[in-house]
Amino acid sequence: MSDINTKTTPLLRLEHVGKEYYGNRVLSDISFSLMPGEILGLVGENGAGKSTLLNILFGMPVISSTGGYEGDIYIDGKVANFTTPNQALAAGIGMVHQEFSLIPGFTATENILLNREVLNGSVLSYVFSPRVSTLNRDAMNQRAIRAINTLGVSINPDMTVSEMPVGYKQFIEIAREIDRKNTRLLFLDEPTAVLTESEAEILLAALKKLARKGIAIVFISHRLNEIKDLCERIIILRDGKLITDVQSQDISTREIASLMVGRGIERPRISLEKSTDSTNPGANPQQQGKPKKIKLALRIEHLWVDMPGETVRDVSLDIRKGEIFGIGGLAGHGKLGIPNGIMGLYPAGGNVRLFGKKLKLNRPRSALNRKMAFVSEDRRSVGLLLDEALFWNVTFTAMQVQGRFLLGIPGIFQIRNELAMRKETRKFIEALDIKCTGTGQKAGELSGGNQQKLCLAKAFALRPEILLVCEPTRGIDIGAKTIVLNTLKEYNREHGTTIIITSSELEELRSVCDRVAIVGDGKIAGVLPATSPAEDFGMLMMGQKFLDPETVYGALPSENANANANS
Amino acid sequence: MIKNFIAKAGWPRIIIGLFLLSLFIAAPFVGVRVDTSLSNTLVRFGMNGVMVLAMIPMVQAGCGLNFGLPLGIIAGLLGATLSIEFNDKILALVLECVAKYNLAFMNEQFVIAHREAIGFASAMIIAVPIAAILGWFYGKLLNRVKGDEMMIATYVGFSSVSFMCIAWLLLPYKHPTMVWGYAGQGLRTTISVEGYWLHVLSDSLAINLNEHLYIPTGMLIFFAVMAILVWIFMKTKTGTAITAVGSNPDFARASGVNVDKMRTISVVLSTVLGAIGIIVYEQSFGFIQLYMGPFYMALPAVASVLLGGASVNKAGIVNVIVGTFLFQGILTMTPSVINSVLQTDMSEVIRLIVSNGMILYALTRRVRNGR
Amino acid sequence: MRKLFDIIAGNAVPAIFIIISAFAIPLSGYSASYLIQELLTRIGRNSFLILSLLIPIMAGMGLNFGMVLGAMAGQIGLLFVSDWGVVGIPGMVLAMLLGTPIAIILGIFCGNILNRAKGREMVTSYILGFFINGVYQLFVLYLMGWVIPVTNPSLLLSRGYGVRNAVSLLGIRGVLDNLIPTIVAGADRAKNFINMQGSGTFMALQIPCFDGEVRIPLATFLLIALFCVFIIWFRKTKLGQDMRAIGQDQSVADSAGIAVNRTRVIAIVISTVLACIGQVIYLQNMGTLNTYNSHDQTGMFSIAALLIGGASVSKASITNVFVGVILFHLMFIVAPVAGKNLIGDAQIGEYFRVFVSYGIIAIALVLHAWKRNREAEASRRSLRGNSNANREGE
Amino acid sequence: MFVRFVKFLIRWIERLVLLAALILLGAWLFYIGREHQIFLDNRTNEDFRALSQVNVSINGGEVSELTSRERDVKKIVGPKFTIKAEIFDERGEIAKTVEREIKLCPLSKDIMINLPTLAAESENFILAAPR
Repeated sequence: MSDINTKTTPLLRLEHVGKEYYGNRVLSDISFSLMPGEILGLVGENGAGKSTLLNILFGMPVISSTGGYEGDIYIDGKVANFTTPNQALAAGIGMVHQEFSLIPGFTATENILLNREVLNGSVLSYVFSPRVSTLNRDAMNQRAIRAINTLGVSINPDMTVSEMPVGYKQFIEIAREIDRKNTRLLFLDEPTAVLTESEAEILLAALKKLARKGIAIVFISHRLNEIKDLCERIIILRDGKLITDVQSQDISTREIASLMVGRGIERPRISLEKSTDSTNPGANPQQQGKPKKIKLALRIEHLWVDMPGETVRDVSLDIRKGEIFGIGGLAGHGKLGIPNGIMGLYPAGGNVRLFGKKLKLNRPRSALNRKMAFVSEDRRSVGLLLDEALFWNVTFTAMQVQGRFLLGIPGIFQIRNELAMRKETRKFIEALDIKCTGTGQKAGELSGGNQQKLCLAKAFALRPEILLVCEPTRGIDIGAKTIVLNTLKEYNREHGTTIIITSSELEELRSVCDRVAIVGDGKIAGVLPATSPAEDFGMLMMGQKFLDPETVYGALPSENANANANS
Repeated sequence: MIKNFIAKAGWPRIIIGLFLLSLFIAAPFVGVRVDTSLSNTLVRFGMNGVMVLAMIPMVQAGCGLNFGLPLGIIAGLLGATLSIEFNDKILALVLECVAKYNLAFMNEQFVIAHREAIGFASAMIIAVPIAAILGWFYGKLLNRVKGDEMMIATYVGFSSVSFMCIAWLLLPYKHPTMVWGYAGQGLRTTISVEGYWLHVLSDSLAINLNEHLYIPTGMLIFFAVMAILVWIFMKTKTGTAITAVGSNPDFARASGVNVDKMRTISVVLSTVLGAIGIIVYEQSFGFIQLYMGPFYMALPAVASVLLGGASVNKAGIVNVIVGTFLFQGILTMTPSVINSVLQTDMSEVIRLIVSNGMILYALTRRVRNGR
Repeated sequence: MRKLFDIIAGNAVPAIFIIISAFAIPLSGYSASYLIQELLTRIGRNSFLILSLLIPIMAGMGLNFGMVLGAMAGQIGLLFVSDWGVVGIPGMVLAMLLGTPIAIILGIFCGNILNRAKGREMVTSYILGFFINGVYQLFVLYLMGWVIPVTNPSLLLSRGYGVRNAVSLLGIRGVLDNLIPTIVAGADRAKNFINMQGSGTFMALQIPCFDGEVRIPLATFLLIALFCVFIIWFRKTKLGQDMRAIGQDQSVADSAGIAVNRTRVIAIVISTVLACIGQVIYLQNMGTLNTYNSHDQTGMFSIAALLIGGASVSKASITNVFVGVILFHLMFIVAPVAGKNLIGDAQIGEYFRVFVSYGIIAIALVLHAWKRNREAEASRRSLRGNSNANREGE
Repeated sequence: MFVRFVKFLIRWIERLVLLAALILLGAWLFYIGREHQIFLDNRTNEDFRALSQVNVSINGGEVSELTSRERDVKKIVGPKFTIKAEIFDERGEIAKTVEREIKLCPLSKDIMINLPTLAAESENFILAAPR
C-alpha cells in the first residue's frame, strides 16, 4: 500500500475535525487520511467520539442542526461538507449501522435494492412519475445475487429477511451498500457483534475481498483480535482525541487496550476526594482498624435478565454491606441489565439474596419493599414524570411503597399530603443544589444535570439500604457530575448505604468505587479493586482472557469461585 | 399578563369563549332573552356535566378519550328502566324497612312524599354495580390493547349499544308505561320518567326568579358533589398512582405501581360516572332514550372535555367545567341566536364542526415527550 | 399451539359467518335465484368501495375510516350532474370526473392530518369523517342554491337553497349495470327472454336444471375486474413497493430515502378518489341519493365487509374483499327475515346485523392490537439472545 | 441547469395538456349526456293557427298525437335530435310530413317547439321553455 500512498490523493482526508454539542466537546482535532482499498480499524471506548465522527462523515442531520463541525473533510482531495445522508451516499460513502435497518417482510433482493429498484419504463411513468412503473424483478434479482456473491456467501435472494438467521441479515446490509454503484468507502459499525465466529470469519474474508477491489473500509469493533487480523492501520480514539494512528503489525492487543482505556495510573484522578483509608468500609477490609466479619448485602447467583440490548446471561456477584460497587463494561454487554433485572423492570431469573433473604424477582414492588432504590439510566422515560411537578417526582415512589406523605387512615382513605411532599422536596433541592423555580416546577423543564439530581433525590427519599444507580453522569455537565458523584459518596459514608453504580465511564467508577466488576457478553469478566491498573480493566473490557486468574479478585471464597467459573 | 392568560387558556378556548360571549351580547338584539338562554345553558350544563366528568379518570390513567362511554350509559339505562319496572316493589321494600327499624325521621309519610327521590336513588343503586362489572371487563380488555384504546373503545361502545338494541326487545320487561302497547313486550324507544323521577334533582332547591330565569340548583349541587368526589379521589394514593400511570407508565411501574390494576380502576370509575351521568341527564330531560339513543353520546362529552383544555392524556375538573359550559353554551345559543340572524338552523352543522374539529385538534397535537 | 391460535384467529371470522349463514339461509326461506340475484347486485354495488380500502392498509395506515370523504366527493359530483341533467353513462362518468378533484383535495387534507397523528390513524380518520361531514352539510345544506347556483328547483328545499334530503338519480339509475344486459336463466325462461326482447338486447345464457332468472350487472363487474387488475399492477409498481416498505417499517423506509409522509398522503388520496368513484357506482345502482345519509354508513359497512372477508388491520387482499362482500351481504339479506321467522320480529334481525357490523369491527381491532402487542413482546424476546437457553437449562 | 428547466417545463406542459384533455372530456360528456326536455306546443300564435291534429315523434320514438291547443313534453339526451311531424287535415288524412334535424345549444336546457310554425316550414319555431 505504501507505494499507492505516495502516488495518489487519498480517498478521504480529515483535517482538524472537531465537534461540540452545546459547549460539550466530544471531538477535537481529528486528522487522518484513507487510501482506496485500505482497511482502517477504528477503536475506542463508548463515548470516545466514534459515533460522532461517523455522524459527521455521513452528514447526519443531528450534526448540522447542532451547529455543524470544525475542520475540513476532503473526498478525493476536494472539500466535502455533507448536510444530509443522501449527499454522503452520492459521494460514495456507505454505512452499515449497528442496528439492522432492514424491512422484515421483504426478501433479500427487495432489501438490497430498497429504493433503488430496477424499473420498467412506461408511458404512465413518463406522465406521472417514475414511481408508477413496475419493478423489473429479474434484473433486481440479478443485481442482488451479484452483490451477495461479492461477499462470498450464498443467500437465496427470495428469502424473506424475517426468516433469516442474524448473520445473513448483516450480509444483506453490507450487500445493500455494495450494490450502490459508486460506493468507494464503507463504514462498518460493529458488524461482527451479532455474528457467530464462523460467520464473522466469512465476513472478514469478504471485506478483504472488497478492499482488494479498491473499496476503502473503516471497521469499528471491540473485538481486538478481529481488528488486528483485518485492518492494516488502527486508529485509537479516546475522549474525542486521536491517540494513535499506527500500522496494525506495530501494536499488540494489550497495547491497544491500554491506549483505549488510557488514563491509567499516570494520569491524575478527577478531583474527587478519593479515600482509600478506613472510612471506606468495603475498600480494603484487611486494613481496617477493627477486623469484623464482612457482611454480605447482596448475593447474586446465576442471574439472567432479558433487557433488550443489554442481555445478562449468567452473572454471579457478591456485594458487601456498605461498599460502593462499580459495574463497568462496554455498551450492550449487559451491565445495565444487572440492576434493571434485580429491580424487576425486565424479566429476570436466577437467585438474588438480600441480606441472606431471597428476593422475589420480576416485581419492582418486592425490591422496593426491601428498601432498595433505583436510579434508572433512562431518566426521561423511566426515571421521571416529566409532566408532573418536582415534588411529585421526589415523593411519589416513597408514597406508593412506604405510605409516607399521606393523610388519613391507611387502607381506607388516604389523601396525599402535599405540604409534606413539598417540604421533603425542598430539603433535597437544597441539599443537591437543584436549580429550579420551586417545588411546583415540571420535571421536564429542568436541565439534564438537575433531572439527574432529581432522580437521586427520588431514590434518597426512599431511605434505601441498597441503592442501585445506572449511568449517573451520562449526558450531564461536569459541575453536575461532580455533585452527583460526591453526593453518592457522602451518602454512602453517612448512612452506610450500599451503593452499586453502573457506568460506561471506567475512570469515574475507579474514582468512586471500592471494587469494580467488568461485564462482557452478559457475564462477569472479572472483579478488580478500583486501584488496579487501568490496562487490566481495559483487557477485561476487550474480552481478552485474563492472563492471571488470581487477579480476578474477590475477597470471599465463594465469590472467587463464581468469578473463576465465569471467566 | 394577557399573553400569559392566552397561553394558559389556549387559543381554541378563547376563540370559542369570545364567540359564545358575542352570542350572548347579540341575543337581545335578535329577540332572544339572555336570561332564558342562560337558564337553558345551566340546565344543559347540569345535565351533561357528570358524563363529561366520566372522561377524567380514563384520560388521567392514559387510556385515552373514553369513546366507550355508551357502555356506562347502558348500565345507567338498565338502572333507570329497572327502577321503573320495580318501582312499586322498591317502595314497598323501603316502607317495610322503615316499619321494621322504626327510624325517627323516616316515617311512612316521609317515604311517600319522597318516593320520586327513592326511585331515583334506586336507579343509581342498580346502575352503579352493573357499570362497575361492565367497566371491569372493559378495563381488562383495554389493558390487552394498549395503544389502540380509543378506536377499540369507539367500537366497543357501538357494538354494546347495538347489542342492547336486541336486548331491549327481548328482555322480559312488563311495566305498561315502558313496553310497546300493541305487542305487550319490548321496550319503547323513549320512556317518560314523569311520575317516577322527573326533575328530582333539577327541581329541588331550584330558583325561579321569574318565568324566564330558572336555576336547577339541586342538579348543579349534585354535579358539584360528584366533581369534588372525583377531585378528592384523584388526590388519594390510588388517584395519585393513576395520574402517574397516565403520565408515564414506565415510571409508575418502576415505582412499584401495578399499572394494569390502576388502569382497570380508572375504567371502572369512568364507566360508573357514565352510568350516573345518564341518569342525571334523564331526570332532567324527562325521557329515557333507548335503542340507538346512546349511540353518539360519547362524542359531545369527549368534545366538551377537550374544549375545556384537556389533552388526550391530561384532564382535570376545571377542563370539565369550562368545557361543558362552553360546549353546552354554544349548543344552546347557536340555534336561537344564529337562527334568528340567518333565518336558518345551522346549529347541527356548527355542532358537528366544532365538536369534531376539537377532537381532531387534540388528536393531532404532538405529545411532548414523544410517547 | 401458537400456530394453531394464529390459524384460528386468521380465519375465525369468515368461518363464523359461513356458519351463521348456513343456519340463517334456510330460516329465511328465500329462493336460490333470489339470493343469487341479490348477492350479484350487492357485489356490483359495494365491491368497488371495499376495494378502495386496500391501498392504505398496504401502506400501514390501517382501515381508512376517512373513505367517507371520497363518498361525499362523489355525491357532490352526482348532485351537480343531476342538477345539470346530464344522464346516462356520460352523466355517471361526469359525476366521477367532478368528484375526483374534490376527492383529491380532501385526500391531501386527510393524509396530512394523518401524518400529524401517526400511530392513531384510524381514530383520527374516523373523527375526520365526522368533521368533513359537518363541512359537507354546510356546503350542501347552505351553500348550494345560495352561493353555488342550482338551476333545477326540484333539487332544492322549498326555502330556495339547500339540497333536498332525497335526490332522484333516475337519469343514471342502473346505467352501468344495464350497459351490457345479461341474463342467466333456466332453459325455458331464457327462451322467453330471447323471444320477448329479441336476441339483440339481452345476452341470455341458458343453464339447465336452474329454475329462475338472474340478471348480471356485467359492465359493473368488468369495471371491478379492471380495478382488481389495477390493484395487482399497483402492487408491482415502485410506488406500491414503497408503500409496502413504509407499511412494515417507516423508519427504515425513511432512512432508505423513501419520502414517507408524501407516500402516505398518496395512499390516502388514491383511496379517497377510489371511494369517490365507488360511491358513484353504488348510487347509480341505488337510484336515489340520500343527501345527508348515503355516505354515513358507507365506511362502516365497507370496513365490516372487508374484515368479515378475513382481512385484518394490517393485511388485506382482493380475495378478502369478495369473500367479505358475499358473506356480509348474505347475512344482510337473510338476517331480518330469519329473525322474523325465528322470533317473529323483523326488527331483531335488523338490529342483529347492525350489531354484527359493529361487533366485527370491534373484534378485528381488538385482535389486531392484541396480536401487535404480542408480536412486540415476541420481538423483544428475540433480542434476548441466548439467555433463554440458560433459563431452560435451569 | 437549463436542460433540467426545459425538461421540467415540458413535463408541466404535458401535465397541463392532460388536465385540459380531462376538462375537455368533461365538457364533451356534458355535451353528449345532457338531458333536454322538448315541449311540443300545438297552439295558435301570431303567425299560424293551431293544427287540428299532428303526430310527432322524436328520434323515431314513440308517437304522440296532439290535437288543437294540446301540449306535450318529451325528453331527449344529447345535443341533436330529429323531429318528425305528421300533420293531418280535417279529414284525418296525412296532409304533410315534416322532418327536421335540430341542434341544441348545450347550455340551454329545455326548448319548446311550436308545431304550427314547424308545419309551415317557417323558421323560429323554437321557443323558450315555459317556466
